[in-house]
Amino acid sequence: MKSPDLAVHWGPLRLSNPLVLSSGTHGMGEDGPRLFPPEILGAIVSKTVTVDPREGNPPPRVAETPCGMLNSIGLPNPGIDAYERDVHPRLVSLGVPVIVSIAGFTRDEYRTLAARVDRLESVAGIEVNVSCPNVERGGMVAGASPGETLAVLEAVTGETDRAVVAKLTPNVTDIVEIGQAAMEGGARMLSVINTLVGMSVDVDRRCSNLGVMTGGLSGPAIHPVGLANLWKLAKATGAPVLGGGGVVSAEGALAYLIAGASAVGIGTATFVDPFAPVHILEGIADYLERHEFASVTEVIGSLAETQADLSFPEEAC
Amino acid sequence: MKSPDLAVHWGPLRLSNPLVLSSGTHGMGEDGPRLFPPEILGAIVSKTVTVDPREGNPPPRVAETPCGMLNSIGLPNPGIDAYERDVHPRLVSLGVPVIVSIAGFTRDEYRTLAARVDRLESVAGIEVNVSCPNVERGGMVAGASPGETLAVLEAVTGETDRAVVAKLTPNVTDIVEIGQAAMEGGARMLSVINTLVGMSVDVDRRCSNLGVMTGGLSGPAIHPVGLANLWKLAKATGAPVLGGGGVVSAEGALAYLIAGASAVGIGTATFVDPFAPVHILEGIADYLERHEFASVTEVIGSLAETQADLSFPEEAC
Amino acid sequence: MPSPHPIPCRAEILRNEKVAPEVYWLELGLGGHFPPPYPGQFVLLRVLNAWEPFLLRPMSIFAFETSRRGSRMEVLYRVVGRGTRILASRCIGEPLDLIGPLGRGFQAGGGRPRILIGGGMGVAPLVFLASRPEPEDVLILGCRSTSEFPVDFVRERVRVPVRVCTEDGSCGVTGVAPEMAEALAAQCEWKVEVIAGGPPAMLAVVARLCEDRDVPCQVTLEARMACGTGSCLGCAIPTRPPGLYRRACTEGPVFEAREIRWEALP
Amino acid sequence: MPSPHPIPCRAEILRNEKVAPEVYWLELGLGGHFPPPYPGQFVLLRVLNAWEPFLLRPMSIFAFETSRRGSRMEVLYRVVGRGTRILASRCIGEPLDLIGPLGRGFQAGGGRPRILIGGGMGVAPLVFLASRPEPEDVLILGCRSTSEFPVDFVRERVRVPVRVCTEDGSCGVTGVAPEMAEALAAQCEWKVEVIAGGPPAMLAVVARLCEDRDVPCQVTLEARMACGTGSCLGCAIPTRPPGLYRRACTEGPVFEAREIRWEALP
Ligand SMILES: Cc1cc2nc3c(=O)[nH]c(=O)nc-3n(C[C@H](O)[C@H](O)[C@H](O)COP(=O)(O)OP(=O)(O)OC[C@H]3O[C@@H](n4cnc5c(N)ncnc54)[C@H](O)[C@@H]3O)c2cc1C
Ligand SMILES: Cc1cc2nc3c(=O)[nH]c(=O)nc-3n(C[C@H](O)[C@H](O)[C@H](O)COP(=O)(O)OP(=O)(O)OC[C@H]3O[C@@H](n4cnc5c(N)ncnc54)[C@H](O)[C@@H]3O)c2cc1C
Ligand SMILES: Cc1cc2nc3c(=O)[nH]c(=O)nc-3n(C[C@H](O)[C@H](O)[C@H](O)COP(=O)(O)O)c2cc1C
Ligand SMILES: Cc1cc2nc3c(=O)[nH]c(=O)nc-3n(C[C@H](O)[C@H](O)[C@H](O)COP(=O)(O)O)c2cc1C
Ligand code: FES
Ligand code: FES
Repeated sequence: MKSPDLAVHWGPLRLSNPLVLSSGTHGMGEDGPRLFPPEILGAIVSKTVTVDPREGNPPPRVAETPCGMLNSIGLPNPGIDAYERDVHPRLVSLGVPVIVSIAGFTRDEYRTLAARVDRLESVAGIEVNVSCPNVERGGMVAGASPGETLAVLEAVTGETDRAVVAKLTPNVTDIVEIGQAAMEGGARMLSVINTLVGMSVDVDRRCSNLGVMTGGLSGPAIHPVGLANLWKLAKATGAPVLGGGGVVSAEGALAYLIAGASAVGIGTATFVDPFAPVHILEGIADYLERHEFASVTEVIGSLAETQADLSFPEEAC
Repeated sequence: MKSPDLAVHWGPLRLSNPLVLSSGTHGMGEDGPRLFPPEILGAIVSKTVTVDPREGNPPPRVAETPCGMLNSIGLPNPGIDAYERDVHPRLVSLGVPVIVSIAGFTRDEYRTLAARVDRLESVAGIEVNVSCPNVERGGMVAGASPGETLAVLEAVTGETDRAVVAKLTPNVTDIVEIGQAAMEGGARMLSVINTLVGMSVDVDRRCSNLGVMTGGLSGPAIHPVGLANLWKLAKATGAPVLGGGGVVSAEGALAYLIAGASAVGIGTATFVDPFAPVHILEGIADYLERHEFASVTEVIGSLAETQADLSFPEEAC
Repeated sequence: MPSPHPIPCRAEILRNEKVAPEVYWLELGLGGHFPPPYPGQFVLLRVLNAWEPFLLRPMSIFAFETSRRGSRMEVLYRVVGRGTRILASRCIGEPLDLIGPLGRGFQAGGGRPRILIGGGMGVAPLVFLASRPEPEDVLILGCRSTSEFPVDFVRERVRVPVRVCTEDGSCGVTGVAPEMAEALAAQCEWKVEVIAGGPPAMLAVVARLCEDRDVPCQVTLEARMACGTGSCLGCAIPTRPPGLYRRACTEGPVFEAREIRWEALP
Repeated sequence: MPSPHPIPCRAEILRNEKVAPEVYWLELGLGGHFPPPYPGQFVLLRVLNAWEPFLLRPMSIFAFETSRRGSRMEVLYRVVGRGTRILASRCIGEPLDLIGPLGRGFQAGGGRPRILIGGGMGVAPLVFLASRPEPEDVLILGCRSTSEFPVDFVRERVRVPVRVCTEDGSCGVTGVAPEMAEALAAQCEWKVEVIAGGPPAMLAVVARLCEDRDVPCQVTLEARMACGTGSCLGCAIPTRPPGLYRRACTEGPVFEAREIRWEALP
């Protein structure tokens, strides 16, 4: 039997397989994903880059939680100049499509970043991290408001014809509304989920376990939340959506694909199981063979929907 | 040494200790919390009751997730008439303060329920479950909108002078805004968090692991999310807030108290460790002795705040 | 027959032995305080002493014995997923937390001869029932193949006559349990009671046969469970009239077959 | 000295022995492919083969040996929380997953006599360093009390002269390690190099002493870690100039003392 075809289309991008290494989970390219062959990935998203260099938050920056972790890294990055000079070439040398993640504190910064990344070579796409506070609007995270999300995406897509992804935050009342605004603003693809806001307390010292008060929750604990967001978003918008959050196994990745994801993001898993991407890809191929699918695309969106849905909302029970 | 004083005030309520058994996690009182002495609790919140009887969602109604579970119970309950006749007396007989949880599909239903519960004897308070879809407003969950939350709380507090708690959903962009609306609407106390919306997929059968598509996530996985919500809400509103979500240990309960909770909710933990309430109360007493606190109230809100907070939002890193 | 009050309990693994390719025989030492269960009751097992896997696994009581040195309980389980795979890896001497005895077991009958029908692992609670047999009990044991199910192991554990049928003919009659039950019941002109455990599809057939002949039939059903004690309302079994659910862990797992809405089972 | 490329590896527990009230000596069999580490490097250990506890725990390499039958690694650890408590409960023969060797170890010095200063568990990487001693190395071992730390056990493991000081006088000189180091260095007119591991407060004092005398000083620092491989940017160590952070897992855990902003350490 022919081994199954793992290639997928995520919007205009063609990836050799659906596994995308998420932003912020593989350093700045200096060390890269060191423990597995990066060329097995479908794509890699750079650490989010800002206009100016940033040093990030005071330590501790990570804390363990049940089946997950909190981070308060604070977006350290060398800024777009050094990204262009040092980081991008290293990422490109890994031999997989590179998606550049950008974040601005004003619409203008997003514009600048888009224009700068547009000039780079070997850019498969631009991921817009909308979980950045807009300093002009009282520090509200852009991705928390449909209006601001629209404006940020318009700012970015006004400067580039490259494929633009909007990476959404799950810390919102209605992710569909935000996703629709991003598509209206010119995004070609969506990506869910960024981390959930969380907190951890050292009860003996009566202080946060992070150097700041709150952080972003990732890892298996959030898999059900990421999956629900992906499913709602893909279903309601029809947009090509990358689904991720808490993927640590082939089953976890397949759940996103079955629920409608065009591609699957993986991040935190690689911290605790550096070979996770290898195992996940092998597991997906196995699954396809076992279920006699010729291609992973046959699985995408294959979820059976019960008609009994939403007789009552999830959170009220 | 005198053993530490565990009594707390949660708004107008005086509880013998801060541990409150959450709504929906101890049946309808028929079997009650069967495996531990219920009288050790600070209070018990009834399963949410609606005007009419409800049978709930089709099975399966529960699914396991990493360090947690999803439920799609669907609010089965015998309706307010049978609650008054059968359930309430059984709950009262447990010998702890009973808070009655109510949910309506219209403002009028909330009004009806408030009036009915107001007439009951031995009611320590009324918890308003705002995670109920308002059928008059396109099925949006009341607790997702500050305006509707205000209206629902006004409807309830217009009918009763009893202490009213608003139990908030975490599936919102800004829980502070909702909490403030609830307090404006006449709530005397707040409670966080209800479950997070989540989903789980059976990859072999390509269907939801629940009888409906999505469910509510609870258990240790959500502890960091509940804690962040509690801390923000207590700090910003100054209201007496019960904190819960994912408490399985004394440390988990103490984290909520330290972060500012007046009382602590516990639910899912009792499914997997029926003696959890006993162990948690013992652990809190131990902690107070070890740290030489005479009373649990000294711990409430004792969290050290870093000035470095929010140099960058949690979810962007 | 009021159910005994369940307790949480730390057991010790005395045996955890493979008796068929994916089937294990677990024996637990329980100390002296475990309330003696009734046949048809079950326990919730924490497969690992940790928060992961999070939920406890329901397992029927396969055997139970009290002696001066405390009680011993047996469970027969099939490895079907993550939890049971972990359980199969646990070693003798290790502690294992459980809650039990849970649920409402088999109800005493009307004195008619009883046909116990077990399909695959569904036979587990019937083996416990058959350890306290009534005079005319017969156990029908159906499974796909002896290569998948420890037929001889189970047969040797019961003190009632056992009739075996397998789908592939590897043991006993070639066929399925309901057919065999039908033939047997017909011999007694259906003056029998039926008690059945197994896959829902098999139980539905048995239930239908019995309802048609107005024969009393008890079935033991499975459902996804969180608490096992009636608290979460998670283990809903669709019962008649439509729209009504009962809890497998509290009103069940043994139900009158005619109460079940078979078409609404997941 | 380029660091060897780290690998994930399934080790076998060969020994997990209590050597002081809360201190354990772990020995791991690694097979033949584990890259030989440098002193000062560390490994990440998965204390349980599960997703809970979620993160791996960083531990210095205490000893390492390669033979025809594969390599053996030792770790000396103190039980301080959940992860180390679970680790202490693991049994001989069980598998243990790890990643390593990680980080940048101690750097070769300028040929001056070396004073190695270990405060409590911070001595672990120095013991590995002292297993490949240079001629004039001296190890100062400071701890609160012999009742809290396995002084004799450690002393017997190294091949360099060891000076012990304890705060309660239960062994060696009564006092703290930096004082002892100061006296020793003064004897050599500070023509020494210093290499120190231990609590940050102790290291800050040592760093200060060395900076004042312009003595080269390497310190090994701890930080909360997620990935250990430079990927998460979680293990930030505040370095000079202010505002700059470096990664303990990649640029460290060994740093030049004068690079550290001691006041900004958590
Ligand atoms: C009252 C009762 C008694 C039972 N007695 C026995 C017994 O004696 N021997 C035995 O081998 N099994 C018994 N089961 C089934 C057993 O509980 C499940 O096989 C087990 O929980 C699966 O756990 P897992 O983690 O290995 O599988 P999972 O990975 O959770 O799931 C694997 C498969 O098992 C099924 N499953 C999971 N949980 C349940 C559940 N609670 N009930 C039914 N099916 C489930 C799912 O449909 C899924 O396809 C009983 C179930 C109930 C409710
Ligand atoms: C490079 C490096 C080398 C280390 N070498 C050793 C060693 O050889 N022997 C040894 O006993 N310990 C060593 N540690 C510390 C060890 O990693 C922690 O003690 C361990 O991770 C605690 O895990 P826990 O789950 O038991 O504690 P937790 O419950 O996670 O925390 C308990 C306490 O331990 C501290 N702690 C937790 N994680 C870390 C960490 N990553 N670094 C520092 N402190 C932490 C916390 O401040 C907390 O107060 C080293 C740490 C690093 C970074
Ligand atoms: C340490 C860490 C740093 C992260 N940094 C970024 C970042 O710079 N930009 C971004 O868009 N997402 C960032 N994320 C979010 C991840 O890309 C991913 O969306 C999230 O962690 C959920 O997926 P996971 O559970 O597979 O990690 C970061 C996550 C972690 C854990
Ligand atoms: C099975 C189940 C049923 C629940 N039913 C209700 C309910 O009827 N009303 C309500 O307000 N919350 C309900 N909840 C939410 C809990 O009260 C609690 O807010 C939530 O589970 C988080 O806390 P925990 O992690 O301690 O369980 C339910 C939760 C579970 C797990
Ligand atoms: S399993 Fe919770 S009510 Fe039955
Ligand atoms: S621990 Fe992840 S970068 Fe150092």
